[in-house]
Amino acid sequence: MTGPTEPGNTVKRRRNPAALLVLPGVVYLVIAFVAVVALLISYSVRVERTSVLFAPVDLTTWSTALGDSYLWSTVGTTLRLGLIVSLITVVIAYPLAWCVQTMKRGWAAAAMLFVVFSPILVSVVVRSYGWQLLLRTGGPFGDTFDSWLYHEPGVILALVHVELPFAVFPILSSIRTIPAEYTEAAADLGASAAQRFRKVLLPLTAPGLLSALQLVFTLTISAFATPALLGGGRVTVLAQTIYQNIQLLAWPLAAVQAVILLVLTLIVLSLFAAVTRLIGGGVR
Amino acid sequence: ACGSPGGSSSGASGSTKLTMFHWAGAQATVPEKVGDAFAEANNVDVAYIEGTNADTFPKLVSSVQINKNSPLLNLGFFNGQSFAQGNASDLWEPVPASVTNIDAVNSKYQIADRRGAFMVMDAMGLIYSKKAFKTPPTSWMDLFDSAYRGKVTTWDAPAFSVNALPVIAKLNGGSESDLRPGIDIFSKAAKAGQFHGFIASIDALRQQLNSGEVVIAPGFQGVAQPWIDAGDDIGFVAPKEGLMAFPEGFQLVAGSSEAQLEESAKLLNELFAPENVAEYCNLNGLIPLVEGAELKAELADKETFQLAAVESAIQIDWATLVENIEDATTAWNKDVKANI
Amino acid sequence: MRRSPALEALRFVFLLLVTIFVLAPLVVVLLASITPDEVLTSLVPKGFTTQWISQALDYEPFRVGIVYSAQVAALATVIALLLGTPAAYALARTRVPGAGLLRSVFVAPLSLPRVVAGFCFFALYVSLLPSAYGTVGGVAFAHVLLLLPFVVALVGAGLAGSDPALEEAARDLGASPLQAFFKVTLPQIRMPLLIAGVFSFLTSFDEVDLSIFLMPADTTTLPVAIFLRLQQDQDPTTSAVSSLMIVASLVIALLTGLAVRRAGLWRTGRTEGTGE
Amino acid sequence: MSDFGASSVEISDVTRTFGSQRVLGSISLSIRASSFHCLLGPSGCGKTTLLRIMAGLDTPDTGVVTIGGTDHSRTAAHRRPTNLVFQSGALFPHLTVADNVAFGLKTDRRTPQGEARSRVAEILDLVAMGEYADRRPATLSGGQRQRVAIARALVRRPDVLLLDEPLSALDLALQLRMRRELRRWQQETGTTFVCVTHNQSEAMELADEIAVMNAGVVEQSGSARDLYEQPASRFVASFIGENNIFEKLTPMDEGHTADGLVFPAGRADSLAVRPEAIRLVPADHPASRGPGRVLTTSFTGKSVRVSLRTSTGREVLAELAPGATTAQAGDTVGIDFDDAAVRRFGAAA
Amino acid sequence: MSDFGASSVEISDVTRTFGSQRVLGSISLSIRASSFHCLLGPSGCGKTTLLRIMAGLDTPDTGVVTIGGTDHSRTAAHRRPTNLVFQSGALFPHLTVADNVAFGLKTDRRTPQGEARSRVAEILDLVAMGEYADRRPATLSGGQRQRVAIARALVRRPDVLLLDEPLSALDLALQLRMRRELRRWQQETGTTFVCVTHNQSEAMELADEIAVMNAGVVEQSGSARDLYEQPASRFVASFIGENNIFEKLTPMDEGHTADGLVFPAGRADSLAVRPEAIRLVPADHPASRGPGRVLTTSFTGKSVRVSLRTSTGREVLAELAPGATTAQAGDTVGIDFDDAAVRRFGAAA
Ligand SMILES: Nc1ncnc2c1ncn2[C@@H]1O[C@H](COP(=O)(O)OP(=O)(O)OP(=O)(O)O)[C@@H](O)[C@H]1O
Ligand SMILES: Nc1ncnc2c1ncn2[C@@H]1O[C@H](COP(=O)(O)OP(=O)(O)OP(=O)(O)O)[C@@H](O)[C@H]1O
Ligand SMILES: [Mg+2]
Ligand SMILES: [Mg+2]
Repeated sequence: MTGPTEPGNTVKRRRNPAALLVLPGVVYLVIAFVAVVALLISYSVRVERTSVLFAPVDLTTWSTALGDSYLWSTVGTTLRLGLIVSLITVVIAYPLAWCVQTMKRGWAAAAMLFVVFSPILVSVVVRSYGWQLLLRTGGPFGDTFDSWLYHEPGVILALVHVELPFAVFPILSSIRTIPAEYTEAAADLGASAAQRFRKVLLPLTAPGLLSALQLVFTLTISAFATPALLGGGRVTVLAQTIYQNIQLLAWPLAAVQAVILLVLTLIVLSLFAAVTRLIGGGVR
Repeated sequence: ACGSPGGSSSGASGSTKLTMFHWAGAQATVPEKVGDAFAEANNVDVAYIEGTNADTFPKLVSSVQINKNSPLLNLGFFNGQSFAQGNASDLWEPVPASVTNIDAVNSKYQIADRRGAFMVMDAMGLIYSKKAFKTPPTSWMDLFDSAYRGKVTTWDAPAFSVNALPVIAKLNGGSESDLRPGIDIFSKAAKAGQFHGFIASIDALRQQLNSGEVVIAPGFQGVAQPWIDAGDDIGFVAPKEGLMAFPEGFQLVAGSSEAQLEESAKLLNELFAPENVAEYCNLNGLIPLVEGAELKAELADKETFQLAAVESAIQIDWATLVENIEDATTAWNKDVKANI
Repeated sequence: MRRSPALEALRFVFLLLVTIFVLAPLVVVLLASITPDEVLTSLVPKGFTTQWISQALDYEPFRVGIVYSAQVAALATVIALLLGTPAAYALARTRVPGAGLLRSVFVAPLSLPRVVAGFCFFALYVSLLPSAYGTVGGVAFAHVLLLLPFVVALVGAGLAGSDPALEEAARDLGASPLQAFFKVTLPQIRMPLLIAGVFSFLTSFDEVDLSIFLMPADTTTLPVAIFLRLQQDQDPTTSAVSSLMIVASLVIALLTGLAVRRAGLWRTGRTEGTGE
Repeated sequence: MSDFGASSVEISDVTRTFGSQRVLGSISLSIRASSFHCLLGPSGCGKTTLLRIMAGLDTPDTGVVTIGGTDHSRTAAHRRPTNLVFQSGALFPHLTVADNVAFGLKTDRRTPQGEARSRVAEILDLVAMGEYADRRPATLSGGQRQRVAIARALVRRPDVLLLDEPLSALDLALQLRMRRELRRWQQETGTTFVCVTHNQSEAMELADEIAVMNAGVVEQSGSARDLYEQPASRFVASFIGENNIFEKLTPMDEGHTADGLVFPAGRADSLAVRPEAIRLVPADHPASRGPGRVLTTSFTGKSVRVSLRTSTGREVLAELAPGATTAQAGDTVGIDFDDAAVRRFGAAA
Repeated sequence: MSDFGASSVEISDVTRTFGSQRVLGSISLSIRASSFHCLLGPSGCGKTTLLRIMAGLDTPDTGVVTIGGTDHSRTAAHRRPTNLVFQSGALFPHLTVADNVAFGLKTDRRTPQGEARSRVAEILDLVAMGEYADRRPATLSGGQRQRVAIARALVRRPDVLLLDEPLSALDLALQLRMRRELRRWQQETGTTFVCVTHNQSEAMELADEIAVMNAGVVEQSGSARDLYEQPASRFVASFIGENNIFEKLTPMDEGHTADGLVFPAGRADSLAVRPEAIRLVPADHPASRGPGRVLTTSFTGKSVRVSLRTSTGREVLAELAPGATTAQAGDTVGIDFDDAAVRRFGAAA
């Protein structure tokens, strides 16, 4: 007699065939991503550097890797870099998206968007080259930003630079869907600009913010070239060690590290989602 | 426009397909030229993989491990380190006697079991900024001279073939199997702030030398020569302890079909023709290891391009180094890198 | 609502700083590509030359690479949009079991270092599907793993704010779910879709680490060609290619801008004096 | 006009629960083909939910929806011969007014373009929005939006037109005009109209039949007059028109005083007397059923509304013809009504 | 209650243009402190725009807005002593009902938390939404949303409360109750209320003064009775209450027949007769001013509405007491009204 009785909008109820639309993407993920991860896991539990699909299970790589303090310090650097860069990027991107959205002249907004976009038009090697020229001792900013280059701040700067568009655009997409009347209502109820932001805009743009954080974080912790070129060997992230190990043909170790990176990422992504849900008061 | 990885099933349908790997940029010119001519003359399909040693070697290894009989490439240009690594995993096919041109290779660089053949040699010495050095540095140990604190750089692990660790270890009582003395010296220097940083690209080295951020680094003659030619205030010097020899050459890859091996061997012979070797060296600032290959005048005059320099060079036992490279990387990371 | 002059000034300064920050390293690259010096030692150009640009245009691997890259990028973008848009829609509008996890899983592939992904795809192709190795399709298929996150994230963010009641209205007016999507939902997420498309295209076009494992013999994508060239030759030709790309993008952006303007994409559907 | 259809609608045992809240509790309702049926009920009683179920936009937990004799319970919204005017309008923000209205004509390609254009123009004139054809919804006033929403559904000529408070944002003059138009349209085309409204005069003027809903059930269904004159329950009595309700009376065997007023004999749990049935007489008049103190008086054009308080503190509303009283706030008067004006309800009602 | 304020509002020469459309054409309006002022006007005449200007959400092109004697023309919305109940509700989708209502109390930190909580609870009970406190707006019905919107503005206790059609989505019973509550609240607190409504009975019941707007100007401002009994223009006559308007009459020196009816002498461009002033008499009755054919009759509870057509085809509406006529559709009757019931307007009006 009684059907399922979840609350929520009707469109979201019961065997909605539109839910199947997620399938093609999932099928792709299964074929591509799951295969890749399965391969990684299979590599991580062998000692032989062979790439046959099946090999006897051996957990020694795991146990040595997990006990390696250097690996963990690299993991620490990776996560720290990921968090710092995502936070800085989002902190710049958020007001930037608002400025663009509220620009009165369409062409000015378009020009600003192009500016924001431009870093990803330039290959990472060339971009890093640009930063080297700017930040090196004797360069135009070399004195102001003394010793940023080949140290963590330089890497962070260059990463923020290229991740900026990945943060601005999701935020912008979500800003554009907020009707003006919500901010108006808030202003009418006595909310100052800051309060309107904190209590209405921020929660309503939480989905975009979450996307921005997730994109930037994942891109940052897997970034390899920028830390390698601008870190001067001082900034070692997991992606670099993995690359090293691939070159050394130490595939099981590389696989172990990749799996660790992946697991950490999934954990941080869900943390982000949880935090954003707090900000957004669970919108949608 | 895209081939499949070098197949083993040749002969069945028409002409043989073979895949040759060579390095990129100016290093690509001669192999492709010779390869094209060879293909034309012998009705063979030659495809090229252009890439770096560091990226292509692992690809090759994994392709063979997936299918022993379907290597990614049949004929490839590798450095000494890869020669040794490949030997360790039976990657190479002996060069048949029919490849007569390799008999002209300098005897010191002849390979006993004919698994591959060295063709040219790059020489590692010291690259320095002429602005900072009135007289060129003289010793490998100048890298650790406190006068240049904060203005020295080298390559990061695992590029031990180029970052001077084996050389420093050997000069200080260590060996390829015991790099500890070298690690200790690097570690001490790192703690003292000797290094400006480690480099990850040749380009960064040039930038830093030109801007004065770095005044001295270990480096290849073949790398420095084009910069010097372009007028940079940069010098290359052979330290008094000797250059480090860095031979490069070709390998035939095991698992290739009979026909492919046969054709590859013929092509290999062409590549080792003295005029081709000479052209290769002239274009890239390398020392020919093949007798009869004459360098162009500008290079032939230079002291560091003399065969004598080669003969007195510090020789690295690549096989031993390769065995230790993983442990060395761990030690390097912990003791050197973590302290810079 | 009126904006205070102080706020306006603050806004201007902020935009200016961001612009400088974003453009500075790119301007240096532009400079490098038109200065005769092989190594840029000062930011005041010592002259002007088109030498590097013409060298870049002449360099065969760049020419081949551009075409190959464009093919790969176009195909990968189309696949990513076709897979990602419906997925984002389903995640935003229906109760997909495990939606939270799925959302993270769609983004997660980005965190796989690309060399790892490249190496794994290489192993997969060579062992399971040799015919895919090195083809436009094979490379594009692998790239989709990196592009899908952009599409799902951007389109998802756009959909989150649009009103589901509008689709109901469309269906009530006789539009099939597909028609409702194309005539009502899609126009509201044009902007995120466009951005996702451009992001995907550029990301794929610029991809090195993954592609390098999937590139076979005689062809490479442009970024791989740049990368390889940088390993050997260190002249500003590579900067020149980047400069050409910036200029080409500017032209394309201008053209799309004009098209977009005519299509009314900038109209937000909000009353004037929007937001803050 | 051959392309107008009309279908009966049959709702049987429909229930709908949101979370733990039973929003519709077993609704059964017959709507005759070509009739104008109004749904009337307090805010939140489930009217919108019921309309959405008829339109196929919501799925009932149980029950059957039959339209024109066919069981449409499982038919998708876009395949049902119904159209809904949304309470919120739900206009497409990216389309102009004209394109919004034309939307439903383009989804099936049965309507030739030229005809579609002229039908859109005609219907926009009908709702007095002709000159706004090229505007976007964001630039319209509340009432203008509502009119476009009506036009968008009307133009489709469905068999069953569902309207959710279609006139609530319109001024009276326009409301009256639109009522006339809706009624005329309904009669000319014979389309079945199901209209949610909270405006009783609207329901009474428009509807052939009115269903009064309360808390998810239909309490009574009938003509306006039936509901007004013979309310079946206390709820209907209080909801249709104004009523003074006197509750929790003890069984009365003879003339009984409740709330300070004398009522005729008879059993009941509650009694109702319409405000317009109440007369004010001098406090000492023999017909007076009890005294009342005037709290407020207000003039509403056609009548004077007087709010009184009885000796027990109960409030009583009287609606008198203008000039029928000179009572001022503070005066004490006598309250009078005919015995026949009293309606009684049992405990169950 | 010390924290309730009241301010007068003075609008002088306010104009507002959207694109090329003049939406407000020089509006001047005085609203007394502590009064209940209604804005009445047809859909699209600029009521919402005017309220938004008072609230500071829209900026007039010219003109001054003075609130409580202070020129607030340039004050930002959140610093004005006003609060607006939005026509669309504009509830924050991410907040619960209680948090929506509490929003305005948290913006200034003057209200202690405990007090805020109790005030929110109290006001939610007032609008009968207490049990929905933890719901999100998306799960509310139309009327429930509107009630939350009212509560959200009321709880702030502004000096001037602006309401944009606050009761339009409520059923009559609730509407009447809310009217009473609004009125009581207004009188107890002395707050100035400015209320847009299209419901005349609402305006008449609530307002101390009503401003009738048309096409961006205020046509007349005064008490309900003034507007009903002495409309200053043809527009006001037709807009406030229903009216039968007879237009384009030639100057009349003596008893004149227009549209088939005989009118008393006097100059005018148009004449108005209220439907309730019309009596139906037998067609041959001497008092008859002319014959009318009955088109429809409908029962609205308190009255019977009869629509008639005169001999010249003009439609005339009569509203009669129930039982005052037995006329059926198709009958021909005589139309009668008192001379005094006729209002005249000049060309200018
Ligand atoms: N943002 C805007 N851009 C252009 N025109 C607008 C805009 N807002 C309102 N208008 C127009 O201004 C006029 C007045 O609008 P307003 O919303 O003030 O009307 P209203 O009196 O509140 O009507 P209603 O009773 O229907 O809500 C309308 O004709 C409307 O189309
Ligand atoms: N999506 C939903 N989730 C949870 N509860 C809902 C949802 N939609 C409606 N409700 C609840 O169902 C009840 C009926 O809602 P419905 O919209 O049908 O009322 P209504 O009769 O149309 O009222 P109104 O006249 O105020 O529009 C309300 O109490 C409402 O809060
Ligand atoms: Mg409703
Ligand atoms: Mg309005």
